[in-house]
Amino acid sequence: MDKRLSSLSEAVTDIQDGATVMIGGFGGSGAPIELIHALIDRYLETGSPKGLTVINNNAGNGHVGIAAMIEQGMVAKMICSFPRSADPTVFTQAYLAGEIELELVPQGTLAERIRAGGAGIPGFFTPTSVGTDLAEGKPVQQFDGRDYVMERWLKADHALIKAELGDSLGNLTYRMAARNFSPLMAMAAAKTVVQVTKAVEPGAIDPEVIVTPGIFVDALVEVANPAQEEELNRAGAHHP
Amino acid sequence: MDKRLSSLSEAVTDIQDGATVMIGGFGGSGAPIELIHALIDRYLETGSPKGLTVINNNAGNGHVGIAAMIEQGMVAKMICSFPRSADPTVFTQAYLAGEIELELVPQGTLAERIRAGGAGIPGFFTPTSVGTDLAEGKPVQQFDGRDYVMERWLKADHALIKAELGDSLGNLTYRMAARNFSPLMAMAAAKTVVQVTKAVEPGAIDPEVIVTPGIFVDALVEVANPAQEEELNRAGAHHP
Amino acid sequence: MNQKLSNAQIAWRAAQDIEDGAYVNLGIGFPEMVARFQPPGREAIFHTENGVLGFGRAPEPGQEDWDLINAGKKAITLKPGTAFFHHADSFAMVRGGHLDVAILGAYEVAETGDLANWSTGPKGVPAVGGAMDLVHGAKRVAVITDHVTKKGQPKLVERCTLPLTGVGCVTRVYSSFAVVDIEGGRFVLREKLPSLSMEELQNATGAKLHVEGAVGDLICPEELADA
Amino acid sequence: MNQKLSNAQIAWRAAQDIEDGAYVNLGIGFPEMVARFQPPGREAIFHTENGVLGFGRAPEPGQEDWDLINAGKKAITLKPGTAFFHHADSFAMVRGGHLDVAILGAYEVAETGDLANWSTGPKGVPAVGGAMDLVHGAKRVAVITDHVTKKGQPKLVERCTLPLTGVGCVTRVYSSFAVVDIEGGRFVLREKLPSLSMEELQNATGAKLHVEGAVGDLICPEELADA
Repeated sequence: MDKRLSSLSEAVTDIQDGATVMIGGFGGSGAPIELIHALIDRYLETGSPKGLTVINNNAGNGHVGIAAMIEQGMVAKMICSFPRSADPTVFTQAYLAGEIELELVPQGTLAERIRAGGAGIPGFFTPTSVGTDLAEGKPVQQFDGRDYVMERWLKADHALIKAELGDSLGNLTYRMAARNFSPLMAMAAAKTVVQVTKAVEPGAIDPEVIVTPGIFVDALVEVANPAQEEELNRAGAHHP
Repeated sequence: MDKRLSSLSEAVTDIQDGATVMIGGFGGSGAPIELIHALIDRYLETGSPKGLTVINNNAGNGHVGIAAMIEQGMVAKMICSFPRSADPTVFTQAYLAGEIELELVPQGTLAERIRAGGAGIPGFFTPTSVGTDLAEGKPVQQFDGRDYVMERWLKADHALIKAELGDSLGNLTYRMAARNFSPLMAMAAAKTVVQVTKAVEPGAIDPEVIVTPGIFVDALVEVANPAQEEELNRAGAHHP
Repeated sequence: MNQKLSNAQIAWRAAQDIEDGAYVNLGIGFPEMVARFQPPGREAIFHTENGVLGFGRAPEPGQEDWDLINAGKKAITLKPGTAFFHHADSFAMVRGGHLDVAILGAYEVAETGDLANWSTGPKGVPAVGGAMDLVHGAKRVAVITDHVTKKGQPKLVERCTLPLTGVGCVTRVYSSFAVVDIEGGRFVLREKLPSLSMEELQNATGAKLHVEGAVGDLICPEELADA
Repeated sequence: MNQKLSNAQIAWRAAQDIEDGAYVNLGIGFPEMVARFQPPGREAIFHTENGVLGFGRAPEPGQEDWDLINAGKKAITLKPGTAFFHHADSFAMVRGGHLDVAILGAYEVAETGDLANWSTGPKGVPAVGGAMDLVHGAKRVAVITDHVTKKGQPKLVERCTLPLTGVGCVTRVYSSFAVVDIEGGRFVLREKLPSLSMEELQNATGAKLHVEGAVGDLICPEELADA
């Protein structure tokens, strides 16, 4: 069994219109730019996929990555904690024009909901957001005299993430703070596709340092020298 | 700030009568034998601590470690998933004589309850045990047409665990399958004390491979060449 | 009716249904034997709930490292691609539906798919381990078992009498006499020992065996008969 | 009443209350400044919710590695003992009560301890980040803020008018005029600028300031006045 794919286009070919897609990254760290851009390229060629629900901490920055997906009109809804950034004009304009839906989720609740999706936990209780607008309509229950909000798991049809090393079984490591949501999203998506900076053979990664075991990964493609979103934006890049 | 202690006796000195103590390990792998034996030695000298609630996957094996704690009469209650083993006579006799209480928890639920304790999640839903005796008295709720049982977090006053490397800030790595419950228990206890096989300076462990960040650790003590419970039992060891 | 498959033959038969690249958890004890019989050209990836994925075979006696064990506390070995993780991640794999197959032992299996395999009743010390998690987590839950108890009583029954491990969770039983699927609350016979008549097999079974289409011959390697 | 502490002075004052070895999360923006003013001999360990504990100072311009950033998306550096982890573990630290202190900015703080700091109302794009998790996780939640808005309106109020971040969560406010504790649903004044009279301070505050025992002089390093 070898989970390696030979091209980026192959990696994003089965994402359907209306799919829910988790995309790794916190700001630019961990953003799988090449996978996202391959998906945009497919959309520009074929008109699909569109009407996507995208789950990410943010809502894109500048004119690359998720911002470029929104700019092309591929995204119907964002689920995120912080849709502001240094240059969030693409999301902001679409949102204020009513062209994109927003589900705002506190960051820790977002992380835990994704983990719950991957771990088979359909609901859990958190103190986060109790008594605030973001708890509206959610069940509240008391434990040991304190109020907690019940939150539901988040799952996705696909996850697109970026990792550092990946072996052919799908075992992954990450690079510094680029880890963020990616190990959770790998657990929570029906199909997880990874761009790895270096593809290696099984055994090349010490079993003690694997962060995402291969069971959570469906396919991976090597992208050596990946673009860093922050650097692209500082250079004023656009995609396409 | 340096979390290193100089002696095992110092490491177990503040565990009180009636305390709840999480003890790492799955069978013999990861069992912090030297910490447990230091606690037994304190009990034999001072009569304390007794009436303990111990949380571990098992209920001891042979006449060392947790089995020796039970044999000395220090344990009022075990919370575990699998109190059978190759030589579980100590627990079995105490249990059948009504001298020790047992809370039996499915293994995955036990792990998740401990993680929930560490993560500030007072309750969560799991499909595990639905329709069985172990779900008796627990709330059942339906999500998407399927029944789930609500389980509560588990916390402890103390955790005693074993790790491989530990720096003075409390950052830890583990050794192979000896990892098991220990990273979770470190999160869920008010005070976590670790026996590390090798104590190192901050920076000696690659930040990418730290399994337990130091925030979850209160104190650590170096025990070079720790005993392995399985090997002790195969040699017929007793403590004291 | 003294002819029956050996445990090794039952394990061999169960192994034939495991696909290349499948993620598999084998219950402690008898089910562990399934790992020995992977068909040539296929490689399953074995999960043990104490935090190891993709481990290798048992070590040679004397070569054990007791920090490297499986859920049955038996020594295992590394192989290229093995990964370690903690117990919460391990049961995220189980509960989250990431395992393709779990193969477990049974005291009783009901035609409803209910399984009893953790407690023989109020006497003695109860122990459940990860069985209750596995039956609700893996995509496919199969049982390997003798068809009858040592006293000759059926283990495939209408309703379990012992405490349940899970409700409606088992979809296939590999027994010493037959391969039986559980579909729509019924036992459906897929294969049986050629030497057993339908009547003999039904008499050894505690609930009706339905036949839909052909019943295959359950034939296992002879050399495993004494294993 | 044009005398007030600079942001740097407020941050300096807040830093004086952070103990050696404390685990601290600083909100994005102004609160990040607190890290610059650790008293000599003390070393706090800073947590950023995007998965880094024990990180170092900002890198020199041009030395940034954009995979190594804080929650405000600013570049940070490693130091001995830094650890990386994923977002669920990061918020386990937050929600699980493992942080000693969180220091956040505020639009409004009420005498009840309620905090509003994430939304200025229905206009524009809302963004919450980790603030709602932090206010219910850290053992101590403190606010640093100007005492009044740019228009001179009090930010310390009886009841918040803006959407809440958390209910009854703040226990101390470091403002440009004073240090105020929140105890039993009341503002209790601990320190104030010596140049301000009690009346002036009360007039700039939207709820009653209680005095219990001595009120200290709020004195910060002069050299930070223009920072």
